[in-house]
Amino acid sequence: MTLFWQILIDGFAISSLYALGATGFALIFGVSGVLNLSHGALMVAAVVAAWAAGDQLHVGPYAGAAIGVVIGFIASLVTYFLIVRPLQQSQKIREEEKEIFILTATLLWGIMLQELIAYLYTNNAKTVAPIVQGVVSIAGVRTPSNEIFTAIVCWLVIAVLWLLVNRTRAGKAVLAASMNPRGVTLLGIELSQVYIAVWAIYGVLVGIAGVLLGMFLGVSSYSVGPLTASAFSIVVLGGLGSVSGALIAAYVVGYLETLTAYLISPAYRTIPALLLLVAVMYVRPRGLLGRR
Amino acid sequence: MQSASTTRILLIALAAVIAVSFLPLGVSGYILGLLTVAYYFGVFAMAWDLLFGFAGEVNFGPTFLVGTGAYTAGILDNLYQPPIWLCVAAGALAAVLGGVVLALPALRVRGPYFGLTTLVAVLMLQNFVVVDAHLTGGEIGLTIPDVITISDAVNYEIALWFMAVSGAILFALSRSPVGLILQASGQDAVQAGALGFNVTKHKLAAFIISAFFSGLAGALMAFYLSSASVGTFIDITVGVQIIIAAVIGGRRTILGAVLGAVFLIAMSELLRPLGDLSNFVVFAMALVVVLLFPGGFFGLLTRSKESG
Amino acid sequence: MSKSIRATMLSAGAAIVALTLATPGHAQSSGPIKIGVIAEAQAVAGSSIPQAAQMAADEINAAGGVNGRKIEIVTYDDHSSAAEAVRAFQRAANEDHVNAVIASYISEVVLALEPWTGRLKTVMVTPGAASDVITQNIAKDYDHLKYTFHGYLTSTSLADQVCDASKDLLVKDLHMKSAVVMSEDAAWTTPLDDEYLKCLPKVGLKVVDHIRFSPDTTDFTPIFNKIEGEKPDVIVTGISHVGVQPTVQWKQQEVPIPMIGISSQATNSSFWNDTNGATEGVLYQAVSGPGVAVTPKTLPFVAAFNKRFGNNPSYCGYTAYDEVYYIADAIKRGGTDPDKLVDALEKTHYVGTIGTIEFKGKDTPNPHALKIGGTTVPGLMLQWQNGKQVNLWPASVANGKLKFPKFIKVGSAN
Amino acid sequence: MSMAEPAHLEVDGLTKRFGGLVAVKNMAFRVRAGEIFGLIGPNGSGKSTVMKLIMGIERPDAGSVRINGTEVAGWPSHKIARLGAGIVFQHSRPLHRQTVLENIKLALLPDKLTRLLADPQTDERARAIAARVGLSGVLDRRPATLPFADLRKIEIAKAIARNPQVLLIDEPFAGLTSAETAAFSDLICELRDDGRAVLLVDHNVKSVARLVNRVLAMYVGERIAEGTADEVMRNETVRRVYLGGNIETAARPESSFRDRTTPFLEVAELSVQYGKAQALQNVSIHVHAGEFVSVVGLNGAGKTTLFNAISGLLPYAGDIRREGASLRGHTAATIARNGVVQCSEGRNLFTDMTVRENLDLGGQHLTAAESAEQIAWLFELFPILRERQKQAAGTLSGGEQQMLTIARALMMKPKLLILDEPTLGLAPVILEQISKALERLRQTTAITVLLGEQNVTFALPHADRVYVLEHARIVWEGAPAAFAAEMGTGYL
Repeated sequence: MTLFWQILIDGFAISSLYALGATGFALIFGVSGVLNLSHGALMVAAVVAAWAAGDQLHVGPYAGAAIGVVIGFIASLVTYFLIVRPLQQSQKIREEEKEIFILTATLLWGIMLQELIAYLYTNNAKTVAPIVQGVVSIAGVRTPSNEIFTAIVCWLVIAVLWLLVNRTRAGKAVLAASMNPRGVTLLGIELSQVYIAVWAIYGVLVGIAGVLLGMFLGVSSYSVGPLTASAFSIVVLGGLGSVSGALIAAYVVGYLETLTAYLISPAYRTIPALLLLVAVMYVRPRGLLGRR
Repeated sequence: MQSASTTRILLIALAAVIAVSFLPLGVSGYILGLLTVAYYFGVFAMAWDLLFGFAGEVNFGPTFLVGTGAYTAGILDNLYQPPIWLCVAAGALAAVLGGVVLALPALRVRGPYFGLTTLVAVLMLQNFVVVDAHLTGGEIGLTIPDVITISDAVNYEIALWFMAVSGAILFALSRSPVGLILQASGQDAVQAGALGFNVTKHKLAAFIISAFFSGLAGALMAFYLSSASVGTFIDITVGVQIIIAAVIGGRRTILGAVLGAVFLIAMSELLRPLGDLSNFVVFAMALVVVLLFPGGFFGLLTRSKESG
Repeated sequence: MSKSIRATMLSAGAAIVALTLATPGHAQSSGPIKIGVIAEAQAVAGSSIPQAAQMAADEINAAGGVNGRKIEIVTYDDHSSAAEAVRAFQRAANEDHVNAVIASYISEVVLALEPWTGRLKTVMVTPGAASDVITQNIAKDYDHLKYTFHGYLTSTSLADQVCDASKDLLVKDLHMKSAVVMSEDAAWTTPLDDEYLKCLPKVGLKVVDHIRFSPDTTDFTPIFNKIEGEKPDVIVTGISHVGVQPTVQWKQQEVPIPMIGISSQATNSSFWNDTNGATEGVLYQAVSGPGVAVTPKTLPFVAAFNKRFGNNPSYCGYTAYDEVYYIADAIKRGGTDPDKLVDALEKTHYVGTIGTIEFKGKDTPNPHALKIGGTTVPGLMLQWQNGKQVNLWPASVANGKLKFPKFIKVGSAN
Repeated sequence: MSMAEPAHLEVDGLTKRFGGLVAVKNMAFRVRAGEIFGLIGPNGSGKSTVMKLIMGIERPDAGSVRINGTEVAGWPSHKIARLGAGIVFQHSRPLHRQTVLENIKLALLPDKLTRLLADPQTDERARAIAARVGLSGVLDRRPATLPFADLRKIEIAKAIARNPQVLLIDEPFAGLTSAETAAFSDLICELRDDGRAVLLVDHNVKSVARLVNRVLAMYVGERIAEGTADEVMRNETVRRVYLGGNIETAARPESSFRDRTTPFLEVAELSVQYGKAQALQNVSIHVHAGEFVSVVGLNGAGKTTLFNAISGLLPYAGDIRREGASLRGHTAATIARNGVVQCSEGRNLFTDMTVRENLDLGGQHLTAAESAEQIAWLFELFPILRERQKQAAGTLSGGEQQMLTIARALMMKPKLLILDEPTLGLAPVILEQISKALERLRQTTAITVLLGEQNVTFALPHADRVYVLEHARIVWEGAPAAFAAEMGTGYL
């Protein structure tokens, strides 16, 4: 019985984290049609920044976390202005080839960041000083408070994002752009500004997700690839461009992994999720809630 | 005139190959070692270019094919020590099977979705290698008892001529009728079908050919290094290097891929003084090429001919 | 098109020429003695190796060098990849003509290099790899592999030391009865775990479970929960590639069971910051430690290293430092001819920072492995206590008392 | 049917559904050897779908397609092609890196993996085909360097390379000059004279009248008439679909508008290129403040291009002035914000949002109060939208979606409202409603409207002035009343 609660609780925490990470990824794809393969690198950058702030500037956990988020934010905008936008506006590249170019370029960019991080701070795993310490007992399961904190923050952020998108004019514009960019332009809204806004939001999400991950599990520069892949697969599983789909998929994957880790072996943790992904892509290529 | 220029290019390439085949006389063993690796990378990249540049399939998992070849050969040698050529053949064969497996989704799902399936394929292989450490040597690597030879010169010549032959075959193929049909299918499958071409058949063939050369090269390289590791054959970073080599060399040119590969290896060597930063700089350079010269080296050199 | 192609080939040629220029000239026997150092500089354990080696070289050169010849350290980064290590080794042997190589703390890498030592007739000493297979191979094919020396403890010896320490610290003093073995899945832990399973029961710790996890595990919650379910008195670890994450999560979940054993990353002084102090209370084996005078040379070395690089050396730092010294010593006695050098190294009797270095003979099951225990390499058991690495065992060189963070319930089983 | 002389192409009961909508319903016709058959219908009538179904690019839901008596319905297209069917796509995508000759050779290659060297005849045959379609001069050029007409010729050459018995041609003359059109027609006739069965698909009878033996007219998936060109042109239903019945107009004389010297909108010598295709050529129109101007033209004539140019959505040569000030350099969004608002052909609704949300987005730049007031007024204009407020735009019927599009545009309080094909694919009943709404708009407000239509019934009644756009040029300008008399027949 405790095992059941064990799985339920751990699964929830990790899934929430996945959800937050994937939401941003889904958002920029939905709105600007970009699959950002430097996703994982941006998250790791945020973690390492938060860690370094604590380790070297000796700031408190709160300041550390804040710095991590800021770095995530900056990194995201740099990615957009340095990599994505030039390619989108390039005259030299044929339209039908831009997708592959953006994929390749962001992939490259991600690896550059990975190398840089490894160079500056070695590729040993880094963990961010947790904001909340200690453990509490839920249904007889000794649970780190940090785990609960992680889940709560994830959901707060997702909720705020939801409100932002559904309850504000600017947010509505973003949502509209994801459904029909041309329509947005015809209503006198500058798409370019919408894109910048989205990448800014994405940066904050990545920053927060990264810092939480750093507090919860910790990451190393090796995590860059796996983090991108997991976000990518969750988003595809949920349906490219569908944020709600991504949320659901995040929990499917999160629990699948936790179940595997507990019931079979931690070594096989990621495999069932990958198999599921492949299966879904055969049966229903547009994902669980895919629009396109 | 097409065929004329094809043979011409092949002749020039052949001349270049013969020229560099004399390097062992003047160049140190270490440089030869570097070039040996560069040549195998060249084959990986050429095989990738056949898939992407011609069949139009965005394959993020070149290392899935390469790794399958390398590890199959390596494990086989580790377990039973059969003759090396047998291990290599087995590697190539396994890669071909891998190619077919990879092709199945490609014929169903498109664009980023297929890109992801290939990515997943790599992760699966990586998982397998790490999890079955007793068989594969885990995440650090598999030690292969036998080597083809320890002579740098011989290894170099093997790699060089293997690359030359594969290159010639792939290049000729890309310029052959089949290559044309592949390009047509990659560019507009509907139209190709309406012209009476069985797109599925041709794409499958492209996957098999690409896989064959990737696997063969992977197996040979594994025996050259007498070790196989995730970090050398499977890791996504390696896959990216292969793609970069092909892209900066010039997509749809096959031979450009070799230039790209040599460039990458040469750079990381010339930048050795930078220490750990060298990789970073190399990737930065590649990024600049991607951003500013989408045509790649080959594209730059043949710009005059390519007005479209 | 042809013109452009020719240009293409030219540029390719240019790259190759550039390469050729990039290679240094040959080293003459009268020139400096060259020692290659192959390690991953981006890893905590690895980064100490070139640093310590350079220190030793500088000291020797300051003291007039070896037979008047200076020692030159040539470093290569292998990013802990077997293939890159092989490339580096080839460069060292064929290109830079080094006289000996100090290579890697990762068994798989060393195992990949081992055949090359024979092929290229170049002496290699490893400062940190542990797998017994390295030396077992030498026994199998001495004539080819005799150029390999194991400058660090074998996994088996490591396990034995952990068992002995556990006996004194946990069984005698705390009456612990049961243990769970938790190791990363890697070449070096295979013999380690085998030995754990043998020696732990002997010292009175019943092994209730044996867990091997993949080195790229990130979430250890399930593992710790499983272990806790089995209610052992102690977790006996074998971790090197991982370190930060299991330690941090152990603390975060307040797993009430102490950890003892091999935790290579814990030997490094930066581990406290890397884990934000989560390592408090972790017990780890090491060949030496800060403030522990294993030999008269230990403390001065640590002090000098700290002064020069701003942190304490990792376990590989000590061994690499010693290795440069006894390689130099062997060259002094046997010259630089590979085979003579091997003979000289086999006769090594050198008091270093981790103890007295002597290699087991060619007729033992582990030729060229370090002799351990007693007068040779005693080995230590240290514990992280509020930011400091405190030595608890053996009592002769102990400089602190065992104490656990409060979430640890000693003897939670009974 | 007589075994003596079988039809090359026989289509029976052919039906295709896309989700709910029936794109092709129970279509049946025969095309015999040495015959040119015209399949015409306005956009969205399903004619292109029929072609795809024949070629196996889409799978039919029901019905049969026989080529020389062989049932091919549901076959993959490469098999159908090899059986003797060829298609000329409207949009050509040649291989960019290959020469014209190679592009033609491609079509001559066997579907074999074993064939690594093209056999020598291929070259001669390719050259022969090139000569026939008139590409001999440019064999070694790359497609990107060729004029649009030559690109079309490459497509034809590829299609006939396999010597198909049945040849399908989609919009043969789209984007061609009249000279090129003539040359192209001759080529098609030759192909017919070889004894092939040729199927031409186009918007209207006129463009293919000279060539076809028989014509079948489609409207929203169904056959509405079949016969000779004249018969079809005389057919009542066809006339209603294209021209509508007799129209009463309510034009105001141009002199009645105050801004005669500098009209509100002035388009001068506007030209637009799509790659090689000339989409607009020296088009000049003007619209006075408060005026209602209709631009009548078939699909592909260039209406949408004209409007997108005005909205700043694509690059153009020439000048577009609003109240005398050039709009060049303004972003599309700015132009829209400043009151030149377009209801585009595709509608561009936010389908997953509710009707209300769509309207609110239109009112982005208004204060809450203004927008509420505006919405109230719009619900007056389109009562149905009030009922549908909470419904997702995507779930509305075509007509309702069109109304929403217009309403959303009106939320921006436009000075000039551009309506592009509001009637596209709508049932006559709906047209009535929209038509009435426009009428009220015209009477109750001082709004200026620029309407683009192929459906004359809808375009004329409200118009003060009418332009006719044909093959990228303005060919007629005048009062709506004069239209039927001067342009009517030619327009069919």
